[in-house]
Amino acid sequence: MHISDGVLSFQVIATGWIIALILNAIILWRCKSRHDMAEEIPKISIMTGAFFVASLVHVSIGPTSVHLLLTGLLGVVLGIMAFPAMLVGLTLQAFLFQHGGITTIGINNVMMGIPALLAYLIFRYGYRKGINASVLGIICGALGVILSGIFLALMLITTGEEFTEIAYAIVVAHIPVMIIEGIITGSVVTFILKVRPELLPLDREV
Amino acid sequence: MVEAIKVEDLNYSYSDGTKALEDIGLTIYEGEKVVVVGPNGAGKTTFFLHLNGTIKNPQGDVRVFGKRISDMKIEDRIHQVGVVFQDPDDQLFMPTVFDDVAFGPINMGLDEEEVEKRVNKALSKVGLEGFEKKVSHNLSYGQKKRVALAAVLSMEPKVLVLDEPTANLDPKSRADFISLISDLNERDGITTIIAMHDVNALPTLADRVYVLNKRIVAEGSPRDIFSDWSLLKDNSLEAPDVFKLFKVLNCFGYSSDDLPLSFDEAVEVLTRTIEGTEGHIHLHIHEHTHKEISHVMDSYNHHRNGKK
Amino acid sequence: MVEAIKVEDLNYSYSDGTKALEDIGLTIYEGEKVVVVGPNGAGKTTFFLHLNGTIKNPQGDVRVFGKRISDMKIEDRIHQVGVVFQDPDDQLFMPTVFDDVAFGPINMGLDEEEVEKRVNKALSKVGLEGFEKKVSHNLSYGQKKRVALAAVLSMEPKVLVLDEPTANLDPKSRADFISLISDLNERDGITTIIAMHDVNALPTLADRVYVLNKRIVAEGSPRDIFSDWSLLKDNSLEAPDVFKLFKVLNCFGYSSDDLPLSFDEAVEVLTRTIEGTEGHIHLHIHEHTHKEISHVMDSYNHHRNGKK
Amino acid sequence: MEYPEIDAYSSMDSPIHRFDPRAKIVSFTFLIFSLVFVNDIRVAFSGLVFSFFILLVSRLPPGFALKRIRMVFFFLFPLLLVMPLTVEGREIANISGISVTLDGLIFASLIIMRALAAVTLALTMLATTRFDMTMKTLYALKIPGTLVQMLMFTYRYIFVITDEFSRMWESMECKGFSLKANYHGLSIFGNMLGMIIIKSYDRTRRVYESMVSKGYSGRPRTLVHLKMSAKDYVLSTCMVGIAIFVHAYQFI
Ligand SMILES: Nc1ncnc2c1ncn2[C@@H]1O[C@H](COP(=O)(O)OP(=O)(O)OP(=O)(O)O)[C@@H](O)[C@H]1O
Ligand SMILES: Nc1ncnc2c1ncn2[C@@H]1O[C@H](COP(=O)(O)OP(=O)(O)OP(=O)(O)O)[C@@H](O)[C@H]1O
Ligand SMILES: [Mg+2]
Ligand SMILES: [Mg+2]
Repeated sequence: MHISDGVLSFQVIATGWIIALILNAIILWRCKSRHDMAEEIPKISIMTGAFFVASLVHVSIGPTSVHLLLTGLLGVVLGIMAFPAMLVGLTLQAFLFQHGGITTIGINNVMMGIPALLAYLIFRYGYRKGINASVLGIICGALGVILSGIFLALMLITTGEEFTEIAYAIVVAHIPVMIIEGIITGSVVTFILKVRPELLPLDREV
Repeated sequence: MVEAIKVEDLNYSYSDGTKALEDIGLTIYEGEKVVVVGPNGAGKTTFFLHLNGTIKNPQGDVRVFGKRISDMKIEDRIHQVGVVFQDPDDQLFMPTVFDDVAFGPINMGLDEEEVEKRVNKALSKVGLEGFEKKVSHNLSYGQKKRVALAAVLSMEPKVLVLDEPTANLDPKSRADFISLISDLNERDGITTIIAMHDVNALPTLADRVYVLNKRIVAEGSPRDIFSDWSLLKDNSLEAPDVFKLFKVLNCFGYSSDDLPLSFDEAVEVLTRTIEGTEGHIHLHIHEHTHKEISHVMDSYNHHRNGKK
Repeated sequence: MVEAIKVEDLNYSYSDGTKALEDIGLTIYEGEKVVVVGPNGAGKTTFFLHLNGTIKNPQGDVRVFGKRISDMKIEDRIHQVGVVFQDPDDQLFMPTVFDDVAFGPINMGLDEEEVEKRVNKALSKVGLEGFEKKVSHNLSYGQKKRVALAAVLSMEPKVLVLDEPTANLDPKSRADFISLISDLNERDGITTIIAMHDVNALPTLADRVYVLNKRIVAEGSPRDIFSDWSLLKDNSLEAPDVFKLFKVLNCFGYSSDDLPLSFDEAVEVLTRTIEGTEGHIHLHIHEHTHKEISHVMDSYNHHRNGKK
Repeated sequence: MEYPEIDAYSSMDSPIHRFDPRAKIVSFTFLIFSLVFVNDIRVAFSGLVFSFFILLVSRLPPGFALKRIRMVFFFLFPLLLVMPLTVEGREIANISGISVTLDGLIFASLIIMRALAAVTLALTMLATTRFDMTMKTLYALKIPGTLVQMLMFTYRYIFVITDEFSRMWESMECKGFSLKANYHGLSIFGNMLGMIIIKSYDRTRRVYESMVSKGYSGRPRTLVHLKMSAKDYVLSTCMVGIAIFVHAYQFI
């Protein structure tokens, strides 16, 4: 569901790159100062690989099929590292499959990375407040999708008012995906909590 | 005899063009235990994918108890053939052991009570009663292998297909697993088809052996296969150590037509032969002994000479 | 003799509380070949993690050629000890074979020319000249194992540590890999430390064996270890088939003190014994033969009786 | 599940294949960035024609290229149906009260042409170089080493995890499971995904261990041999020139 080359205006693309580069730089710098990068790099890479593969799965609903975004789940599992992970994933997707585009890697990174970060914050906050993790998973999964959809719509409208109707349609089209990802994310979180709880950012420092 | 599995003119190529199977034809009868051997990349795993319906439209004819596998309903198919893959981690994806073992029966549409009965039965078959609540991922490797087997046994298949059942197991778990599988064959009458590299364990698990190397290269009893050293050489195989040793004893004048393949059989054969020859056997060096021995060594140790 | 590896009072617990190693103490001399055996979960892999610096502050004393491993610089450490883990997919993380094999030398800070020389040398040692440009996922399992070994050999370590080198290999690749490792030990003088479950391959790869089961349970020559059947039983081990068979031959009146452990050795020992006893050996059944045989069978086939 | 095989034809030979990877990446990227912001439909069309020309020169098999280019077209095709109806402007037809506008049609075509030109160029750039070389070139072009390493490792493990995923999928299917968009199906799929995540997480530790035993400390170090020739300079100057010209011609 990333946006391809040639659609968005110069201003939107440029803003996207600027935000993406700044955020990535801050996050990586922060990570370098707190963790051993030798340990973090293989970790992020392999997890990104796992998400990359999982997002190639198509779920058929009626006559069409949707492929998964997994923004919310990525945030819940990787924490703030979800943002650079998304950059790597999107770059590979553009390079290997020509999904999305090359000029839009920055804006796509923002569009999917920020919902991932929000999902992470909500998950952590909610868990500390004692909300059931599976419910939180459902919320974060659903939120990740719909926020990405709304961001996408906003960017289209910013590019030109020609896109208004299409933007609305895109948000509506995201609703089934939102439900699907909510259920999947809820079940992944429940599973991980049972089998390998230390993988979730329950009380991990950022 | 009832034909459990019948395959004719089966071909398969992966999407990248790798030809994995060529003109495979074989028949396995009900109650048999068959082992498929062949080098790495011979197509054993690919062949097994045809038996469980993963490959949906086989280029060739694959029949299970007379029915084409592509025409069978899923529920029927999994009741006929159960496949246990090599890596148990690939097969355990549910939170608890119970859920994993119940997965197949639930997909078969059985009712709750029946599902539970099956899970208990399958777990007790593999010796893991009381493990229902455990998290599969935290078990030892050998235990995971058993759970993976139980998860297939719970569907009560008539044919059990196992890919490398003994790999990575410690010697005790290996021995346990081998006796578990032969029990399933001998006591419960399940037809077993096994792919493996472990030639020392093979004789216990095989009435009949197929050598696969893209095509079916040979078929026969373990003894036939292991006696044909050029076949072994061409297909990167070896004979069991016990068998090779008796070949050498033969050179020293021990004469017996049925050379044993495993330790247990060796003890039996030795006892029988010695009793049969009025209580003793002579081993001695005669004129040709050395030549014969080096011939045996050369034939069977072919792999060792390659790189030196 | 130079002490290549010296470990004293080593303990290790995983963060979840699993105690994996207890009071490990051992010494391995330069040029030795040592095998570590033990059941699944015995701590073999955990022990090896101490030799490559993954575990940064060992609770105990781990010395390599006299220096504490935690005090060594990375470049020095990897020049002394190279570890090849079990799953080659965990060790080939670069895009091409060349990059993987060059990874260590580049990290050692060598210049480009030297790196290339080392890559070529390492690849030719494992018999994969010309594979530089290949991508790992296009290789067979056996080839991946070789690349993983080459990626460690290119650092020219004095001590080579291998975790389950023969698992999942077909018989030919297994035999090739075994002779490759013993060549490295015998020709290049590399000290080798190996963990494995494959008892039939063990004798070729071991001068000395440690039995690990959280603690060091026993130490000795392969022959000592395999003769102690209660030790084997307690640690889920087995003896090689050839060795067991000679135990049985002993009951039939074959008498030799050094029982062979592998096929090659067996041929040698047989020839020697028969030549030594004026050209023949008598195998016969005497009064106690049957009792002795069933004793041997019970001792060594302990695992088989468990579940029946 | 299929492997990503973007560089399946990178061992062929053509002027584009021989183009120095650094110069290739810089000039193609420059051209792509230039063409996606073109506002004149005639220029966009010329850009599209030029990118097809480059694709032809590269001798990549048409089937391989079209399969990938087609994807983008399908993705954007709805614009061609919707925009003439929603964008205001000169009416060219009127279907039962709904007006179809020329402006909408032109705008949608412009977007599609820009997108097709970009994807054609990107495809040609990536498919004519071995993918490992592309990544190393990024490093040579001073893209931060941390990111390039993450790209390399991720790329490698995509294959490993794809295999793992397929094996798990096979074993689920052979127990009678098929993925449908209902609660049961999705939650089982969630379990499987959870397992993939946990296994990958465990793998990260093992990979880290094996990296450490090869002296890895997080610093990127790669060997790349690249040498620019006169031909490379000429070709990249041409492409960059075109990229500038499509925006600057109005001022000349
Ligand atoms: N997904 C795939 N795509 C392309 N080629 C494949 C794929 N899986 C396997 N192959 C190739 O098909 C051939 C047969 O592989 P297969 O895994 O069936 O062999 P095998 O006999 O099971 O080997 P092993 O003993 O190593 O398990 C090999 O050449 C392998 O490289
Ligand atoms: N990351 C980990 N966290 C917690 N426990 C672990 C971890 N890795 C291993 N263990 C446990 O530590 C013990 C020793 O494991 P280890 O992998 O060293 O055994 P091993 O001798 O290599 O076994 P195998 O023969 O199966 O390879 C086992 O009980 C295992 O379950
Ligand atoms: Mg296989
Ligand atoms: Mg281990």
